[in-house]
This record gives sequence, structure tokens and C-alpha cells, in this order.
Amino acid sequence: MNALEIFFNPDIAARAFPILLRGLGMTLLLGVTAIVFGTLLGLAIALVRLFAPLPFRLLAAGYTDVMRALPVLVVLILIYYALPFAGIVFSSFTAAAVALSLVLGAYSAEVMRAGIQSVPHGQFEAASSLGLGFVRSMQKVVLPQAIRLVIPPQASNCVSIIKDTSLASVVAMSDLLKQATDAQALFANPTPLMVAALIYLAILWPLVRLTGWLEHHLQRAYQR
Amino acid sequence: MNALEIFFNPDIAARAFPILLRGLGMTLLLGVTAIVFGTLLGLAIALVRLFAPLPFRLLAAGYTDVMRALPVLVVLILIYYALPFAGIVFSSFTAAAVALSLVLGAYSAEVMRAGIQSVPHGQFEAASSLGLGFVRSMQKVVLPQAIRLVIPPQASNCVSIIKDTSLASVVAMSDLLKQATDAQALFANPTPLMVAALIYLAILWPLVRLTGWLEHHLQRAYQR
Amino acid sequence: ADPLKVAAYPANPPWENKTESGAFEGFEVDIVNEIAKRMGTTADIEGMDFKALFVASAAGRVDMVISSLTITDERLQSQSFTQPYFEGALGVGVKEDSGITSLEGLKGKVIGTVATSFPEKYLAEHKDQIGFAENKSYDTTANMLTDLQNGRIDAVVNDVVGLRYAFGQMKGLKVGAEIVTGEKFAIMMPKGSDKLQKANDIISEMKKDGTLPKMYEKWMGVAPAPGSFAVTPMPVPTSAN
Amino acid sequence: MEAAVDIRNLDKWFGKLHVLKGINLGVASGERIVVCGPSGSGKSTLIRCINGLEEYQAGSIDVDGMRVQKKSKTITAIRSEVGMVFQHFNLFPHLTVLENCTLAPVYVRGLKPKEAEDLAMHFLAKVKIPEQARKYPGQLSGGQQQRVAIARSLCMRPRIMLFDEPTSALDPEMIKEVLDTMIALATEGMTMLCVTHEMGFARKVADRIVFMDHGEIVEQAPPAEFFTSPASARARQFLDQLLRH
Amino acid sequence: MEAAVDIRNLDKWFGKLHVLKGINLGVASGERIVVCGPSGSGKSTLIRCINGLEEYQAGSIDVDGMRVQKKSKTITAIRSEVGMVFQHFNLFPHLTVLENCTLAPVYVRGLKPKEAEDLAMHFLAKVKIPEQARKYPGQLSGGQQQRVAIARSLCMRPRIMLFDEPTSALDPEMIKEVLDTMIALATEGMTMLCVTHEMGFARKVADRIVFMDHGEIVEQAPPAEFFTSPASARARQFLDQLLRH
Ligand SMILES: Nc1ncnc2c1ncn2[C@@H]1O[C@H](COP(=O)(O)OP(=O)(O)OP(=O)(O)O)[C@@H](O)[C@H]1O
Ligand SMILES: Nc1ncnc2c1ncn2[C@@H]1O[C@H](COP(=O)(O)OP(=O)(O)OP(=O)(O)O)[C@@H](O)[C@H]1O
Ligand SMILES: [Mg+2]
Ligand SMILES: [Mg+2]
Repeated sequence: MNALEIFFNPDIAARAFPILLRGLGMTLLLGVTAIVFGTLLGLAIALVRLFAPLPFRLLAAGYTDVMRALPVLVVLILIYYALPFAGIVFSSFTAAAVALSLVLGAYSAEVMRAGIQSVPHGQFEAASSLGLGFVRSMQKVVLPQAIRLVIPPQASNCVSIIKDTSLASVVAMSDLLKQATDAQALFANPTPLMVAALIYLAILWPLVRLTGWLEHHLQRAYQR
Repeated sequence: MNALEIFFNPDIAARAFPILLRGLGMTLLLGVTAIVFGTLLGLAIALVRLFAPLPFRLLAAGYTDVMRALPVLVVLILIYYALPFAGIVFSSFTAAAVALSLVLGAYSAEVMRAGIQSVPHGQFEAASSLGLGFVRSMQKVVLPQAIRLVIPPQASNCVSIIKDTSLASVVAMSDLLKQATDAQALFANPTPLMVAALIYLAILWPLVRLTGWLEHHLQRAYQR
Repeated sequence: ADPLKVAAYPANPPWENKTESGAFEGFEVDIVNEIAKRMGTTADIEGMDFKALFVASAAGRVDMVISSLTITDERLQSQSFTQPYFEGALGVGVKEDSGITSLEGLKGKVIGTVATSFPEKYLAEHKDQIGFAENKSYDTTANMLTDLQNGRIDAVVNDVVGLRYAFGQMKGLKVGAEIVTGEKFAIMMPKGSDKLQKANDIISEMKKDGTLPKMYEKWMGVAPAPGSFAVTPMPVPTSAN
Repeated sequence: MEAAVDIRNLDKWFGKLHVLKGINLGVASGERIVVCGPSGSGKSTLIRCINGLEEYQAGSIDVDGMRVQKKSKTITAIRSEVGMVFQHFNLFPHLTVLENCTLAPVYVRGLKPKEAEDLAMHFLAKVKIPEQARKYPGQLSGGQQQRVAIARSLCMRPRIMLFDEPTSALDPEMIKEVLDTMIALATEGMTMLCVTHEMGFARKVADRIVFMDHGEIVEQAPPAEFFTSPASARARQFLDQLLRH
Repeated sequence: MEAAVDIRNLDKWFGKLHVLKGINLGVASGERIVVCGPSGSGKSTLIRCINGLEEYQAGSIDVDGMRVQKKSKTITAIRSEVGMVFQHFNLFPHLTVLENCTLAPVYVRGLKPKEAEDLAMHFLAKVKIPEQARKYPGQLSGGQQQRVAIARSLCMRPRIMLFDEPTSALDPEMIKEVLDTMIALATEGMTMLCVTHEMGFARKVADRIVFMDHGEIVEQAPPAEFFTSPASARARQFLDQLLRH
């Protein structure tokens, strides 16, 4: 049996493929959930960090620091294994979604804070002078300008989080990686793992390239 | 029993601490190994990508892309579970060290390439004009100038890799996280996990802050 | 009544095992299903990693845990157990050509066990006596057996019934030796659970009316010996002995 | 004559720096005031206090009889009464000229988009750039941008306009077009409070010139008087320096 | 007289751009040549070919009898015979002035550090800045930096020096100090090939002026002849433009 037949056995690949697809579905669902909630959380934290009273600002700063200092897997395991002792019991999916959202929230907050801070102060003043309130000024004047600077680094954060969905396999969630390792054990052959790696590549490589492209083309000061 | 007694039970903390310290030792050893080999690998890849003949340049570019697109856990599991089918059997530690080095190598290569490219071309030309060969020019003229720009992003890469050492727990390496989860199951109490999280924080928070500081103070063009 | 929440390690045949369709089957699965039925409800079984089972029970996240769990004094400090229904023994799983046929053969070898399992504790207690080189602990049986095949470890120690069953599927592995430990397998429940007494009573009934011995025969392939745990009703245990 | 702005004993500190010291200033409805004085004398701070962009620590400011207080409910009402034009225009770069002008009328005044657009076109015509309505600020010259900024303020139909050195960031060729716009406004009877060093403009339209130095109002006088015979030595010195450039 | 540099039928392309067209030029040992010509005429490319910083596609260049070929073994030997001074100095910013000067002598010539330092101090004294030896390039003025660059080249004891507009990145006050250094070098008999538009310098030291345009040598003549009666219309036009500035 040559290497190709072991590592890319077409027969096993065909049998494993539907199993892997189910895992891919979970992976994508988890990724999208984490990105949506993580981004919203990040925006909230960024706003608190910039505009809330001092104690809240410090809390938000501490939160982002802690989340960026802890390994994602540790956060996930704390949520999955430790929280139940406090009576909070999440399913694997929920636990993973919460963990990834919390982490992405911290990274997003940093990115958004920088984006909002880069909007010149005169823009706030002009909006206030016209009688626009804080929320409207944010919504119509500041955030639309910040977003161009935020998109490239946030895209790169999202790529990281999609990669981190693979950690959910550790808390027994049937994501792409978990399905692949299970299938590898079932067929006693590494083909499912190799196929899973290719699926990850097929999704993430374009995203990595896109991130680089965005950095080149969008991350400049606003100008027309 | 109140929350503090459950989550920070001093008795259990005391009994778990020596177990965790053993895990911390493994974590640090793994981190240092990966940083040393990953950084060297990154330098080699960066040099290939900048100065080798075209086919090698493309290979190096493909390598960095693939490694940045694959989740670290997938790389680790491929090395640990798939390679044995090709007769290559690594211990948990070796597998984790290889996986983390390969990944850090890719990220380091990007950083170092940017650093070397930022050294003005005139510096190479001046060195050549004086008769210095390629290796000497690199060693004495280009790299010493590139290093200032490389240190901050590389520090941040190293922080990521230290966080990723926690993944080694998945391939049965007795690192800090694995010791903590085992102890948590043993004592049926989350204290060991909480203590482990604090240990991670104690190591990584200062590093995260240091990274930010380095970015502020070092990442400027060379000047005196 | 609410369904009975049961946690199980999903890859531990013949005790419990997740089939392709996602349903659970196995000796202990039959037992908890019958208990649930006699309580007037159904069992809702969730698969978890081995370590997570203890957390789930300790945190009151589930009502029962099945996974060929041994009653130990340590576990009794933070958990409760029903009466035992099986006398377990440990098996030493090795490669067919390894030549290891006894516990003594493990001297200087690298051994694998499942993290926080009874065999892990057993080996830790008998380390000096056996003289093995290292004990690697795994999160899943599958990973452990894969590493045995890969040669990363020389032997594994686990419940002998499970090992025999697994080696029926995997090529090149066998049980090299059996260690009689007199360990008692039972259902684990949260400490002081209000369902504990009821569950224990039902198990007594099942032993008396022959339901449990029949299940035993179905999954183990032989009828239980007279006087064994599978046919003898007992009270809720308060210690391992 | 009703007081459009009434400032009494106003004190303001930036930390330990006392930047406004017991300022008293009344602006009648329809009055046109030019504020001048050396750099750092507190001119910007004074007019920024009037529409609540800066907080003050003592004294009081009333606009149309409403007390200016930063965290109060009336601040929005005051701000829609008071238009402000900045040195650096502060147009919204991501919105077209038209959108710049309709934003506040729609979201603060609650106008329908169509009404707001008609209003905006009206004022853009007034500042003589209706044809630029669909462009983005970055595509206009500085003078055009400043005129858009004036139109944007006017769309809120303010009763008082504040200007903070509206021409000092402009190239010389463009200063005139902005000053002409401001003169037209003055001619229509708008109440104006204008920080500027354009003395030609001051002479032509100001009812009163307020000279500040070191956070105090040193002198107030009609332009004819102020330019020919300033009472204080400090004003004389200031005018000398201004003319020498 | 032995030829220090011998260029024959040299052709060079950048992609499809033909930048050097059949150049023939011999430089005798001890000769001082100034190359001038309009921007883009190929002056820099020509002298960069001489020490192998650029490859050429046809013809030949011999330096001290050694054929210049980029990938050949002799290139290091040639480069230590030929010193080069750049428009933008290209000093190593992370090394002190002294270290800039000793780097190549130690690693290419194999001198002991002490010997290299003595040599460096000798040449730093020659360019009149021995007191700056311990400073970093960033702490020096442009003129001082260029003099360090000359000293750094001299430390390799080259037989030929190439200069590519050594003064055109300098402020006017500093041009003289660099030209003086070059004149001193010329006086000592160094073979020099110098791209410059400093016509005063050319008049004073050049044995020959080479005028290039569009990749060709249009005219060669002693300075007296070249400045007073240039043969070609193109050289006349070039000189006219130069004088008008
Ligand atoms: N946000 C601030 N924080 C601290 N000090 C400030 C702030 N804004 C202004 N100042 C100080 O307050 C004083 C008055 O400033 P202000 O801008 O009002 O002067 P100005 O008369 O408008 O000067 P210019 O003609 O230069 O615009 C100055 O000393 C200035 O440095
Ligand atoms: N690396 C390069 N790649 C492509 N074209 C080049 C390169 N270097 C120079 N050229 C082109 O070759 C021609 C000659 O350039 P060169 O720098 O030799 O001119 P020059 O006479 O030194 O001009 P200047 O007085 O501006 O320095 C120009 O048209 C230039 O654009
Ligand atoms: Mg001002
Ligand atoms: Mg040139």
C-alpha cells in the first residue's frame, strides 16, 4: 500500500465525506454564531471603554486584557467544566459559542476602540453642535467612518475564531475536527483527517488571502 | 457552601498546587522549545522567500499560507494521529513541539520578511560595494536593522504560541491544562481549573502588556 | 415526570456505545432504561468525555452516570453510588507479539490509562510493585488504543470486558493478562440524590425478578454466576468494601 | 431689545489653567459681534461654552432664556437654536454635501427626507454651490467646504450663528467667497458671534468688537472706535501686530 | 599608462528599456573623470555596472584587468578595489561611525580589529571628522555623513573611487566640505569616476568630462574645451539649462 492509498484512500474518503459534512455544518454554525455575538459584544465593550464612567472603563479594560491573556481552550474548559458547579450548565455547542464570543469580543473591542478613536474629535463636535444626540452621532457619523478601519483587523479576528472552532471538539462537540478524528478511529485510517484538513484549507485559505487584501485596500484614512 | 468555597477551595488548592506546578513545567518547556525552533524556522523561511530561486520562493509562500490557514489543533492532530500511519510516531511532547514550531515558523516568516524588506535597498548595496558577501551583509548589516521591527510582532506571535501550548493537553501531554482538568475530575471541584487559569494569567498578562509596550516603543523606523 | 438525565461515556462497548444513528446501546443502557421505565419516565442519555462525567454528576447537571464505574472511597466523598451489579476486573491490553503475559511483564514499560479512571488510580497505588516506567493518561479510550497500535505505549490497563470487546474489532491487539481487583461496577449519582434510594430499590427488584441477569447474559454472552453481584440485591453502598 | 445670549460672571478652568475669568457679555437679537484677541486668550473656549461644547465652572450662560448646562435636557434645544461653524469645517466625509445638510434636520427636527432636501437645496443655493450637492466633501475646495458647513448649520434654522475663525484654514483665494457668504447672512439680520481676525469683515459688518486677552474681555467698542483709537494698550499692541503682517 | 577601467561596447537593458547603448570608455590609472548629462541618461547605471551592482547584457567591463561579472568569483576582489559613494550616503545606521569604517576591513580584508580601527581613524582624520568616531550616523549632519561614507570606502584602500552625485542630497552649506574632501583625494592621485553636476569641481579637478544622453556617450572633452565650446547641440543645451539655475 503506498502513501497515497493510506492518506487519501478514495473509498474511505467517500464513506467519511457525509460524516465530515455534518461536522462542517456544526463548525460553520458555531463560527457564524461566535462572529455575530462576538462582534456585537466587542462593539459594546469598545463603547463602554471609550465613553462610560471610569469604573466601567476599567472593568472593560480588565476584561479585554484577561481574555487576551487566557488561552481560548482554557476559557472554553472553564465554561464547560467549571461553570456547572455554579449551577450553570451549557451544552457543548452553547459552551463553545459563549467561549468563542467572549474571546472574540475582547479582540474586537480593541480593534473597534482604535477605529472609533481614529475618527477626528471634530466629527463628534460637529454632530453635537447640530443637536444630534450621542446614539445618533455614533450611528450616523462616527461608526460609518470607523468601519473602514475596523473591517480588515476584524476580518483577521474572524479568521482566528473560525480556526478556534476546532477547539469545540475537545468538549465533545461534533464539529468537523471531532467527526474527522472519530472517523479516523472508526476506519483506522488517516484519510478522514486529511480530508478534514483540506476542507479547513478550502474555507480558510481564501479568507486569509482576503484579509491580506483588505489590509492593503481598506486600511487607509477615509478619503475620496 | 458559598461560591468562594466551591471555586477557590483553599484545601483543594493546596493539594492540587504541586500537581499543577508539574504541568506548568511541561507547559513552559514546550513553549520555550516551540519559540526557539519556530523562530529559527521562520528566519529560514523568510530568507528563502526573499532570496531563493522562484520555485523555492513559491514553496515557502505556500507553506506560510497553509500553516496560517489551518487551525493549530488540526496541525497537531495530523502530526500526532495521522503521521503514525506513515510510520512516524512522535511522543506527545515532540508532536506538540513540532506542531507549534511549524505554525510559529509560518507566522514568524511573515514578520521577518516584512522586517527585512523594510531595510532600505541602499543598505544591501553599500554592503556589497564594500565587498561583503550575502551572508555577512545579512548578519552584520540587514538583520541587526530588521530586528527592531521584528521584535514587537514576534513577541505577540510568541504569546499566541504560549497560549497554544494548552492544546497539547488534547494529545495526552501532561501540561498545565491537562493536569488541571484531571485534578478537577479527581477532586470533583473546579478549584484546580481556577488556579490553573490564574497561573496562565500570571504568566501571560504581563507578556500581553509587554507586547503592547514594545509595539509603542520599538516599532518605529530606525533612528537615534 | 421529567425524563431521567443520564450521562454516559459514548465509546465503551459493551457497557454503553453510541450507534451510527446516534442512539445509545449496551448493558448499562438497558439497565438505566429499565430503571427509568419503572420510575414512570424515560432516560435521556447524553454522551460526555470520561472526565466530564464526574463534573456533571458533582455539579448536579445529570441524575445518573453510567460508564462501568468502580465504587471507590474517594469517589464516595463527592458522589453517591447505587448497589453494584457487576464484579469488574482489569485487563492488560497489549500488541499480539509483545510477549507480555502478566503484570510483572509491565516492568519498565509505558502504560496508558483513561484519565481519572479506576485503573489509573490502581496503577498509581501499585507503581512500586509493578515498576512500570510511565503512565500516560488519555481523555478517550479510542485515543489510548490508537496509541497502543501506534506503539507510543506498550500496554493499556482498562476494564477487561471493554478491552475484549474492543479487540474483537481491532487487529493485532489482545488481552495479555487479567488483574482481579474485586472492583464493583455501579451507577454513579450526585451525592445525596433524592432518587438514589428509589433507584437502588428498583435494581434490587430487577435482580430478583430476573430482568438484570437476562440483560447480563445478552451483553456478556454468559449467564451470571450464582451469588454474583448481578443476582444479589444489596443496600446503597457507604464504602468501597 | 431681547438678549439672544446673556453671559454673566463666567469662569472656566482647564484643570489648573484659568482660561475664562469673570466674563460678562450680552448679545442682543440681531446683533453682530466680532471677537478678537491674541492666540490662547480664550476666544474659542468662550464661544464653545455658548453651545455647550465646553462645560464652565462658575457664572451662567443663557441662550434665548434657556440656561446652558452640558448634561441638561435643554442642551439639544439650545444646540438647534445655535449654529456653529468651525475652523476646519468638520464636514462628514462619508456623506454627500446634501446628506451633510439633511442629517440633522431629519433626525433632530424630524423633517421628512424630501422636505429636508428642499431646505438643503435652498441653503446650498444661498451659499452658491447647489451644483455640488451630490459630491463628497473631499471633492470640494476648502472655500466650498466651508460654505457647505455654513449651509449645513443654516438648515437647522438657527437663531444665532457662532463662527470660530472660519477663514483661517483657507488659502487666500478662497477667503473672500466665505466672507461674502457671511456678509450676506449678516445683511439678512442673523445674530452672529464671530471669532475672526479679518478686520475688513469686522469693519464692514460688526456692530461691536470684543477684544479678549488672557481670558478677560479687555475692551468692547464699535469697529470705528476700536480700530482708530483703542482704549487699552493691549488692544493697540494687538492691532499693531495684526497690521504688520 | 595602464587602464584602470576598460569598458567596451557595453549594452544594458532594464526589461525592454535600452539604458546603455554601446558604451566605450577607458579610464587610465590616476585619471579623474566627471560624468554628466540629463536625468535618466544612464549615468548612475553606468557606474553601478562598473562594480557589479547592475548586470549588463552585452560588451565587457574590465577593472584592473579583471572581468566584471555579477555571479563570478572575482566580484569580491573587484569590489574591494573599487570604492563607491552614493547620493544618500547609505551609512549603516545601527553602527557607530568607527564601526561603519572597520566592518569591511575586518570581514573582507581580514584585518585585526585594532589595525582596522587605526586605519579608520587615519581616514576619518583625513576627511576631518576624527572626533565623531563614536557617534552614530543619525547624529551627524548630511555633509559629515557623506564624508564618513568616503572614509568608509577609503578604508578598503581602493584603487578606484566611484561617486554617484555625492553632493546632490546635501544642503548648500554642506556641499563645499564634501567637495573639498574629494578635491583632496584627487590631488593625491586617486583614480576617480564621478557623476556630478558641480561644474566648479569639474573644472578644477577633472581630466576629462564625459557627457551622456539617452544611454550614449555623446561627447568627451577636457573641461576647458567642454565648458567653452561643447561640440554637440545636446551638450550645449544641457550646459545652458545648468547655468540658468
Ligand atoms: N481641551 C483643552 N484642555 C486644556 N487646555 C485647553 C484646552 N483647550 C484650550 N486650552 C487652553 O485654554 C487657553 C485658551 O484656549 P482657546 O483655544 O480658547 O484660545 P483662542 O483664543 O481660541 O486661541 P487661538 O487664537 O489660538 O485659537 C489656551 O491656553 C489653551 O492652551
Ligand atoms: N532598477 C531599474 N529598473 C528599471 N528601470 C530603471 C532602473 N534603474 C534605472 N532605470 C531607468 O534607466 C534609465 C537610466 O537611469 P539612471 O538612474 O542610470 O539615470 P541617471 O542618468 O542616473 O539619472 P539621474 O540624473 O536622474 O540620476 C532611466 O530611464 C531610468 O528610469
Ligand atoms: Mg481658537
Ligand atoms: Mg542617477
